[in-house]
Amino acid sequence: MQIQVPEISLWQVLPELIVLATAVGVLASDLFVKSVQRVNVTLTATLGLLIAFFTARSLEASATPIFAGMVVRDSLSILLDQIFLAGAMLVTWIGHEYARRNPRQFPEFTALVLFATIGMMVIAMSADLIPLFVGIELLSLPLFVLAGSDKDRLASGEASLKYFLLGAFSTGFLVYGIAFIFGVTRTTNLTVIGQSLAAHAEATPLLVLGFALLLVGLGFKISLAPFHMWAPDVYQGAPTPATAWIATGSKIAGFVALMRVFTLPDVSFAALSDYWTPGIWWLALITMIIGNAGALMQSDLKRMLAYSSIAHGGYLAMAFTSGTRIGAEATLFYMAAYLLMTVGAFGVAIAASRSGQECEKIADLSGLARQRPWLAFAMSIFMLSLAGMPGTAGFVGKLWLFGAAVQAQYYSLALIGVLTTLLSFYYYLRVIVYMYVHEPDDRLLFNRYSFSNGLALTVCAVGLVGLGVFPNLLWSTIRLCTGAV
Amino acid sequence: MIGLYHFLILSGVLFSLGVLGVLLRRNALVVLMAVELMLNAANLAVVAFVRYPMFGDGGIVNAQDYAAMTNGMTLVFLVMTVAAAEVGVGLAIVINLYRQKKSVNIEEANALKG
Amino acid sequence: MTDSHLFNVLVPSLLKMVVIFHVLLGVVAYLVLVERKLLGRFQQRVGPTRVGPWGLLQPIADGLKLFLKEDIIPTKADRVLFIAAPLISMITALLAMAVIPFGPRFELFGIDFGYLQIADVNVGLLYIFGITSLGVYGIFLAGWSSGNKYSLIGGLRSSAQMISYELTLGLSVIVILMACGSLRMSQIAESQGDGFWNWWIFSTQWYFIPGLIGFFLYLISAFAETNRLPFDLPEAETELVSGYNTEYSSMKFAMFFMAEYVNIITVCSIATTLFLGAWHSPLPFAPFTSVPGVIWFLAKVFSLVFVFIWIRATLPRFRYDQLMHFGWKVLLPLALVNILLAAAGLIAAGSF
Amino acid sequence: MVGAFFFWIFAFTAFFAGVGVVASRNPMHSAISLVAVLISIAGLFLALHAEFLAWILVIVYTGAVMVLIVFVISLLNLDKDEPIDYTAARRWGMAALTMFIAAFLVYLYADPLIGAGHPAKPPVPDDWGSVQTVAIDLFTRYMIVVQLAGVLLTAAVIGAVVVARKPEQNEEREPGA
Repeated sequence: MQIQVPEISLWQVLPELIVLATAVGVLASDLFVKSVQRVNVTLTATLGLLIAFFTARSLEASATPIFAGMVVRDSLSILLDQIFLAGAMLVTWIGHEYARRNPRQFPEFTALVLFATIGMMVIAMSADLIPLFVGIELLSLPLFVLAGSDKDRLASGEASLKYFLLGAFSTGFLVYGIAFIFGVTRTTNLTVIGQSLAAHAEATPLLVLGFALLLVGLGFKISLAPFHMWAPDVYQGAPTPATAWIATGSKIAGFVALMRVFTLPDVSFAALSDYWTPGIWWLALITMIIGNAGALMQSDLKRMLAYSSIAHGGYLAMAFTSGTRIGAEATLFYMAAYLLMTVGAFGVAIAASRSGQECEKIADLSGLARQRPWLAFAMSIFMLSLAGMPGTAGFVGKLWLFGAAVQAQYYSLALIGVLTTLLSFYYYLRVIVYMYVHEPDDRLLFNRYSFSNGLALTVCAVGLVGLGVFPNLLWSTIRLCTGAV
Repeated sequence: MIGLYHFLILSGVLFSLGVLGVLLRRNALVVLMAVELMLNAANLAVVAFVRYPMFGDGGIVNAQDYAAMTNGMTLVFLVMTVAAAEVGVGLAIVINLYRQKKSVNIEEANALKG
Repeated sequence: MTDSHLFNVLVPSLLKMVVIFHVLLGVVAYLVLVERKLLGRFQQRVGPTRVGPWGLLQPIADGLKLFLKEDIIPTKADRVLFIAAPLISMITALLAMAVIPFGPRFELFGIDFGYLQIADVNVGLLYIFGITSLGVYGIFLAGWSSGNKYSLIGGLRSSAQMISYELTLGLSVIVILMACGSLRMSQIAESQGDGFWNWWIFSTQWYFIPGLIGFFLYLISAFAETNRLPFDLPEAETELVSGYNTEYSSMKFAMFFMAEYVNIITVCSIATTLFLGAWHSPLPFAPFTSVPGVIWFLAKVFSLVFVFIWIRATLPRFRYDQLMHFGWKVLLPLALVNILLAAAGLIAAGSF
Repeated sequence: MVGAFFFWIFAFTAFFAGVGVVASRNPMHSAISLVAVLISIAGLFLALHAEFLAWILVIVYTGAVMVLIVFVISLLNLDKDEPIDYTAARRWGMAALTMFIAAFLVYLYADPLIGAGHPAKPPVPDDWGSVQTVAIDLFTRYMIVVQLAGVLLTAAVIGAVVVARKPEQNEEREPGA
């Protein structure tokens, strides 16, 4: 029997392979080098991620799927690879400090972050529902574990269980949705699905059911309301660096999955946008309201950030609903900005610990400005950017998000978006007030924060301001992406 | 005569039973099993779709049908693989929590409230 | 389905089923006696001699004794599963026999009976692994449902042990699949004709190393799968008072007992089919080839069974952690390396 | 006829065992019911000419995954009866679910593609769904996803081990911490 082997173009997936090698290298380096501070782990990871980052940059984009149509190395996936790799690097750096303080946290932490990163990169380059699904799981499983990585805290174990059960539940919906889509189109290849749907753009009930289930499944992963209820608990319970990666990487990857499946023209369900846009429209609306309303009432910093992250998911979904090119561009830009500000905020939460006491409540930040002025300043930038203050990337991103919604004539959605944004200033500014106005409530000093954490925060803050003032730095690349796909 | 929707209905019923189990039960392990039920219901649907092409004319199967067949079967195969990995991780998480709380009841996992 | 078709397929199958089933049960009964006799010899004793000439009626006496004993279900037991457990053990043990080709094609009264095999499934090997993987439940549920901590420990040990060694068992056989290219048991058997150098134990590529390693890996994990010494931890009498079957008596105990011996015969038959040339004679000329295939098959099976008993009489029991380490850190890597070896050999020989 | 007979046998087993998974108070009984569901589904796979998947289902799911679950259940000694919870939120869930099933069935019958009649069932050759056919595509067209599944399993193994591992007592990774 003649067996035809498709072309194997490994160099096209070189960044993924490098990250995989790094993950294995990290495990090995912890095995063979007994270092108390685990500098070797962080250094190995940083080196590997840097190499992967520059490899990804140097790749040549091509819209032709590779590996028998399973994955595609277009400029979108290259850009997203860079975003994920940068994010993984930042998380590794802020995680380094957390691990130093909590020695009971296991050293496999970094390796699992890297495995999750591979999952995200796979999602970014899938041209087929099968790698998309495997990528989502490869992203989720390490994150379930990361959420439970702090064995000293009961909350961590509980967060891990909740995250796992809801994640598995959502996988069920996702798979069932894929099953129906496969049933109607008889393929899982997104390009072929797009072509056949464009050819007879008629939504059979089974197909609609498939969409709906897929949307529910992905909605859980990106915590769109009403599928958001796990997020606050998990964000609060998980160790902070894990939370940072759950809040950013996993959410961005979920949106990328949505983008791959729903909006990319000609290759996916874009032909049937009439059927799925109302669904996402409502989800975006509810998510914005619930996220912001929930954040108002929180006194716990990580819980507040969790609701804020839900709210930002709503904003992203809003631009996403428009289904236009500017919508996709705005989503991509905001993803990058969101990554920087959220990782930065969690990084400050890690750095602003007192001896033997992690920063949990917002009130724990009291007096930060006096003792650690740079931390407080960076946190202010993150908060202002999250709120959407002009001069930061958050503002530019939001402007485009709302612009996309207005352009698609979703006026009511844009209006709700603006109103809730105004509302959000309250809880973001509250953090700044605590840092600058309130006196520290006890005599405990804040810990010194490590070099790696400081570096991560500086990168985030500089990046946010830089993108806020010169958005074209990223914008031109993004335009190239959406032009190419 | 057994047709596609016999299988689809069975799959739908099993899926719903799984969802019901997740919503109704408080034992984390039973919830995990209910999720497995959901995944297998989905697998059953895929395999049924493979056997009964919805746009097919009932003629002799051709190369394209073979491609669709292996496509569906690969999907099911990977869902099984993923489910196995998921169970492994899930059981580890349950054991981890049991060590701390001596219980696998998800209602009792209430350290997080806000 | 026409009548004649039904007749041609169903009747031979049924007949073969009846014959194989009954022969098997008879063999199992006498296997116990053979084991006791052999153990006696190994230990400089004579073994049972009282019932019948040379103790030949001992199995019947044993059977009668078991039937007449009181059937007890402990009050703390989970009744349904307690009763189901021996059934599962017995049924899975017997089901696995369905695809074993005991002999070549034959005809009787002008009817083509096919191979001396109940069902010639084209995924025979997968079928066997599927069925044996269900066998774990019998032992495990017995241990769990008894409501006795020794039984539970026995059940836990057995399930861990059986899952661990099933991996090696499966991987050791992959070598043959690669060389032979079929999962159909009869085809694997057919591919080993004309002399013992064509048996898969000797004829896998790269000289005979992969086949030989595969055979020994298979044999070792088969000991673990059947819970025989040196891997009989699930029922270790001295520490667990017989483990999972502590609470069982009478017929239910007999069923476990029989299931164990049926399993021994099954794994030996599989080894014979896969590695030792099935029903083919070792030398492809006259005096050997005139002996019927079934006789060769049974001779090979009983040589292997003899090895089982021999090992039981010779080796001490493993400690539990040693057992796990041995399975995961020695056997499994060896099996994987073996597959690589075989693949390299096949590529070198140009078979791919 | 034979096909229909097998379908109904397996379908009913799967259904009642599925109810058993959800309704059994003892987790062990749920697990054994799930094993029964899986075996029935494997039977249905065989009826649908997916023999590779059928046996993989039996070997992987019932032979390994479920044994693991059963193992953990008895390891944690969870054979206590657990009352099923019917609080308000869960009632809502059940109601929503019933609606889902109803909507699903209505959809199914309203679907012009299905409602008009059964989709045809073409006769298939012997190698349809066989180990060889599926395996060849798994290792050629779908090679990259199989590799990915390998990465996934590696990550899962590492993750499972580090989570389930007992926290080391007196761990001295950082002096003075």
